[in-house]
Amino acid sequence: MTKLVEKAASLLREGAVIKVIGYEEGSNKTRPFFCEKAEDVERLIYNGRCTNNLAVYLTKPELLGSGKVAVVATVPTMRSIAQLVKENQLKEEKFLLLTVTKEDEVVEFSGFKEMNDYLADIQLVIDTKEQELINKLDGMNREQRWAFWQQELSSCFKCYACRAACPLCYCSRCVVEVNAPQWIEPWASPLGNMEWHINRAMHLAGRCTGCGACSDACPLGIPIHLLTHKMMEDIDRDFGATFNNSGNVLSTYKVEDKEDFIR
Amino acid sequence: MSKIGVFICHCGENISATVDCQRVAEEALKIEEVEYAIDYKYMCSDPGQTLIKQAIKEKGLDGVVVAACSPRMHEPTFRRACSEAGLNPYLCEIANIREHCSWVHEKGDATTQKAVDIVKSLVAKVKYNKPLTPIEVPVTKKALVIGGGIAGIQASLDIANCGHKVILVEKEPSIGGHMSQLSETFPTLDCSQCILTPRMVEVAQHPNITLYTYAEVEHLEGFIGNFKASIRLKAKSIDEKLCTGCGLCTTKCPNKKISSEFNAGLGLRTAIYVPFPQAVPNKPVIDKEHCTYYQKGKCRLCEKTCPTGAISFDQEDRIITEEIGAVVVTTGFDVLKPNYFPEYGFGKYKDVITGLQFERLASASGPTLGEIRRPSDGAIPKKIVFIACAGSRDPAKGIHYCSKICCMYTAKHAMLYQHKVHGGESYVFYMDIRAAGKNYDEFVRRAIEEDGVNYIRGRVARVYEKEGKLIVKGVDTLLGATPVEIEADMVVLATASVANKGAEELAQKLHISYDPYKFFAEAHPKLKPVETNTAGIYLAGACQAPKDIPETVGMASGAAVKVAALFSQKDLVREPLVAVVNRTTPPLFSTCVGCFMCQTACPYHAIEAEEIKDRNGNVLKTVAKVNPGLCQGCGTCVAFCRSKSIDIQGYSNEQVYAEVAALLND
Amino acid sequence: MEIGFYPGCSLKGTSLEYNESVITLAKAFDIELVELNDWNCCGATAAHSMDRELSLSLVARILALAEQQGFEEIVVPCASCYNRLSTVQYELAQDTKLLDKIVDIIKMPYFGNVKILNVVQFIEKYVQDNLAAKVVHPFRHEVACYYGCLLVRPHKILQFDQLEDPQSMDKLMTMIGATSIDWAFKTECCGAGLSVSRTDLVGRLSGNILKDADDRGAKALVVACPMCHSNLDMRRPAINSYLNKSIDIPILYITQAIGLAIGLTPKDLGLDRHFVLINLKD
Amino acid sequence: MSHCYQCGKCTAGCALAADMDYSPSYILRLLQTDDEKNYHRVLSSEAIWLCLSCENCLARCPNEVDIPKLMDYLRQKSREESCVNSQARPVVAFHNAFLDSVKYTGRLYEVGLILGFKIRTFRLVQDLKVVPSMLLKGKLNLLPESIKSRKKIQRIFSKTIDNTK
Amino acid sequence: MIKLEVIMDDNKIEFEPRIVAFVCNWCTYAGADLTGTSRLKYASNVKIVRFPCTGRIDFMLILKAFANGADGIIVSGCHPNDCHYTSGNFHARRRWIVFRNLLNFLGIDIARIRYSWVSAAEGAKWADLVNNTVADIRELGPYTEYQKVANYMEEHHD
Repeated sequence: MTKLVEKAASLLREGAVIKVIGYEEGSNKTRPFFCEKAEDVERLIYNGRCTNNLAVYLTKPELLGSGKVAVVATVPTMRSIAQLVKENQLKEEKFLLLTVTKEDEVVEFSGFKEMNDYLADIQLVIDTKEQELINKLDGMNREQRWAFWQQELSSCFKCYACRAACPLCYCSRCVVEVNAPQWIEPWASPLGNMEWHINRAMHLAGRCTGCGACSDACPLGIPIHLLTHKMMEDIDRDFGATFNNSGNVLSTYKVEDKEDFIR
Repeated sequence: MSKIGVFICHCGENISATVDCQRVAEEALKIEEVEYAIDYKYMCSDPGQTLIKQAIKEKGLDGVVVAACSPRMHEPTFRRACSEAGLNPYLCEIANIREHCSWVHEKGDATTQKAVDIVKSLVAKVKYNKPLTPIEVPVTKKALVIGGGIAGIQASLDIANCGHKVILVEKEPSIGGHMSQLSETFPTLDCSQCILTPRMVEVAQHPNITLYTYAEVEHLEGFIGNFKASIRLKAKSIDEKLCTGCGLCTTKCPNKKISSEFNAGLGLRTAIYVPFPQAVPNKPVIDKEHCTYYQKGKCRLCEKTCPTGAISFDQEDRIITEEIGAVVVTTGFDVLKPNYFPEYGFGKYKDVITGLQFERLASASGPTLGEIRRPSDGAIPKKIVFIACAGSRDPAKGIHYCSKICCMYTAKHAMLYQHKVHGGESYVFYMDIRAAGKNYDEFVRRAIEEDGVNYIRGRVARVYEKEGKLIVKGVDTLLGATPVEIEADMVVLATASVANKGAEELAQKLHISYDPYKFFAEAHPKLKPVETNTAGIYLAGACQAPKDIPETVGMASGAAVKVAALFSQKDLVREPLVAVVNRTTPPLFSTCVGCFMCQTACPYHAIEAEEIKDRNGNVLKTVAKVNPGLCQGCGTCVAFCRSKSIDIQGYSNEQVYAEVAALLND
Repeated sequence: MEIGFYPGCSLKGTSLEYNESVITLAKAFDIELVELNDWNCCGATAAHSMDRELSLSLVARILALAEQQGFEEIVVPCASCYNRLSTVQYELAQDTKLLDKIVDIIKMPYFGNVKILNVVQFIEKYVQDNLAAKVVHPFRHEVACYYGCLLVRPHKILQFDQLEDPQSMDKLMTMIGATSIDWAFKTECCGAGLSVSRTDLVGRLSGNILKDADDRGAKALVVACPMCHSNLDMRRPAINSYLNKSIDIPILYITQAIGLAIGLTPKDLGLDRHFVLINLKD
Repeated sequence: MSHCYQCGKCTAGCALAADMDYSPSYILRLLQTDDEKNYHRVLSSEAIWLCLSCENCLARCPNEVDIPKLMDYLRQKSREESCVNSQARPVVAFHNAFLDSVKYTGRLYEVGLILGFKIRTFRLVQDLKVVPSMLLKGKLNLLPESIKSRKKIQRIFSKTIDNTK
Repeated sequence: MIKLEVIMDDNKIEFEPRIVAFVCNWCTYAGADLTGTSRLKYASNVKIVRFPCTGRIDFMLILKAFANGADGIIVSGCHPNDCHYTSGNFHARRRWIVFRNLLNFLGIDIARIRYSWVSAAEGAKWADLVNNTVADIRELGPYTEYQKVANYMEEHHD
């Protein structure tokens, strides 16, 4: 009986929360688990294989129900939560945030502030494989990059799994659903696909926390997360906006922002 | 299905010389939904306008495109014409085929084709234009003026004389500001107080002006025409109704060794005090920091001596709130503080003083009754050195700007010194003499030519004291930069004018912007010098940048007129070209998800949070809402909105989208 | 305890007594000043007047040595050396290209993390606290503290005391019972750089300094720089001939003044090596 | 350099301005003209060699113009273009003597310095008075004290100043 | 697709690029007006769309311009600190920095988007800006690459 299970059990028994959102063992991979009954707590697990970003559920009232909800948050999940908080999407009193340390100790946060402090000392690392791919693309000339992305995006059929998986795509009406004017043609087509993914990236500029949920969700394995990750690097370089102080890069500015390209 | 009319103007020859206007009309007629198209010699002329009006009436047009000169020229004209014909003026667009076409290209098909394309694009746009009605904002016709210096006094009087109520707030016990501290004023050398005090009294007696001294603005909310200000009235510990201003209390106060702010630290005052004889109101206040009773709990001498029993120690700060329609900020400036000049021994040597202190020495109401005497030993300085640009134009000390008034008051000081100390020697170290102004340069020349002031071009490196003399190590850059050493009795630093201590804090309270030096920022450096970026808040005087008296007074009257103009109409009418956050049916209410990223983008703080509640008042959703009173219509927020929930009237997404598409598709 | 020590050339020659007094004073407070092994001249003031990279390299080598020999701090009594070392450390920190170039010249690893202490900083950090207790013969004299140029300038880099009218030495002097007078030439230049080549000028520059101190009734001048010392002490004839009066104010190193106060012998402090004799009557 | 607006504060505070043929601010002005002739005038001036790098100018300059560093640069250029002012020869001689000593011993060997200097300037008598007393006071060691890794030091020289000479 | 044919017949006719300019009302639009009032001549390939402020310019409009067959785009507004709305151009600038990086990473030809600041007083600068841009785009040739993608549907229908 892990500390996490104990914790969840007591929380549910005492009625401190109405449900605990965590992970359970699925067929060959872990999957999100909404634990509502004390007798189910045994199913709760937490390990390196728990990769889903649970933050995506926190902006969906219909899933949460009325009452306090405990969330077993991984680091990426916490990052997303932090960003959602910056964007006024989460109510403090609604959530009880938990995480589990390497030593399987359960950490309970008194609130978002405490979680942010906890995050502050954790470095955001873009994994090497990604980095290599990004460098490879940077190495190419423009035409090659164009070819690469046309090739990759041509297979996209606009299932919007990337959108569904992204905790920060919580708009009640996505730009692709706007039809006056019809910014992006809704059907799958080279132009529409590209425009959609450019929009996705631009809308995540300075907000993306690099959890990679989008590409994990993509049924065709298109490396779309590269767009936002590359953007994170650029933003970091151009505006010195690291994860902790960014979050609102596009609607702020510095007078000294570089403008070498403006003549 | 709309009916659009297109009217192509020849502008005499100006357009028709290079553009085939008739063909443009023919092409226009081919465009879908264009009901009527015609070209005419002068569309802006009466017959031209009549042409448009008739077409609107006869063809029942619901959109008009006038292809003519720049909209910056005649858009108002043609929109008026439309509304006279009963068409909403905002359903009229201008295709600029003169400045952007006929005047800049050679005669030929390409040019005509471009004209056609431009017309097409605006036709496409106008299809999506919506009838708009100007925004009307009610206006509370009462002004708040913050700061009772000459700027605030002038602004208050001007507004009050237009018949509007004014609340003047001053943080010191008396109005008058720096001007009341000055001795004579350049370039006429007339006595500062003599010209100021009548105005001060006028303020006190004006039926339209409510004066709050010893008071500060705590908080300001709302928007143009509809502000609400809360003002802290600091406890004066005096019942002003009872106090007759006899001044007995001040003579009895045992605490006499407090350095007097009014005398810039050169004189002393008591704990219960009137800053200066001509103060308005001429009633004392008790300075709690220094009052023996407030500090030690004993004394109350003033209370015993007061014949009318006006002393009330138990008075407490009061906060009042006022509804106002406009604000004029006139908080003035401050002079640079001592620690800035270690190389000049400021603060170390008593006889190294600031220009403001010299004003007090030269002033008849000052500590020396107008005689120039050294603070150290009261001796009359035989040799005096004035150092210009003390702190100004000194990036190393963090001040890049020129304080503007120093050249003039330094010349004045030197002149006054020469007049008061016969046979005295005065030197002025300067970098440039900036005396641009009516009779200003003549004034400086007079100091040099008639009063024999020695002007030396060069900066002073160091001042040190030796055997009762101040050794001034300077340079004469006009003599091939040779060092100069002067043994002076007194040194006067023309210290830089800087923003007031509280400036930054106040700016944040009022939501107005300020520059790196904490001077308040005007809305436009040339064309909106007295406006701020927050509609309804205006600036006057040295709180915006260093200024002399005439300039300050001029600016104050300017700001007053802006306020009077605002108060002159019943309602404030504004162009409806503002941003709007959409509203939809429940349960969505609006597609806005309330991320409020638009808020940081808005330079005007025009975006507010609106809570959508159900009948029982439970908050269902918090969404953005644009305050049309504050929005200036830049549309920056629109480009940010991910869900396209915020749009701007007159340049809506649909309008520009259509315009761009039409411009390119042929 | 042990601290790194970079004496510099003058302390090995013309300013032997400074060297002695620093070391003995340190000893008196149980501090072992360990001389940097195989150190070289910092090149002041000739090197930077003649060739930038030379001046950078010479100093870089010294700092590299210190790092190599595992010192976190080094005491540099000579104001001139202190100034050069600090300045170079700063300049190399600013410009990585330059750094690479210099490293390539000296062929030694360089990190630029050694803390450089001038003698006053050293005293403030390691001596001050226990000083008052140790004072046996309060140094009851009017002294003028002379800082010279190199101790306080450039402030941006050295960050020591304040530019105009510094106080740190004066504070120490009052601690040992002296009255430090307020005077005008605390940070004026004595002309050290031209001591040998243009003795005429030195006479004037040092002369003015000494005169002001004298006029204001100083009984002794306290310095923390061998250059200043030899100028004001060894060059006294030139000075007196310029002032055409003879001023016999002795010049003491701050370490010597403090040393005397805590009862070290004039011999230990090398007072006998001065040109201007020291006969301060209590 | 364009930052200088000729306020002259540097000159006013300069201990040696009075002895200079061109005062600091004047030198800056000459350089500002960006005129070949004036540039040469500066390089061949005595002033640049009189500057003691006491940094009073920099400390007080309202525009933080680093005159001391500029002077260093000018001295180096003046040497490279061999237009050192005749008045200033002794100064240069002294510097050379100084550096030689450092070059060959790794440290400053003062006797060597003085001798070298005298040979270069034929000022055989100067300072003779002080020498005996210096010896007496043990302030001059007759034998040079030198460091182990002289090679390294000489390498530094050959890499820097010697290939600019 | 007219333009494409133009190229087809071994460029006897010089390729005339289609360029749209997104400008702000207060500086660049007025600047272009001044070009007119001072009768300076420039290439007629550029057509202007007027916005209240550069801050208003949605990045999608740039993509849409390309999709609708633009070979080049000019984006211009008030110089820094001159913005009629004080900070619209600063926000726009930051948006363009991010946007350019992204487009470049996707292999879109950012050399075809020309950013500039043209004040209401810089009539001459506007004329030069237009002429230079036209020349540059002429060098680059028509943006067929993008238009192929844009017209994918049509091409696959006929």
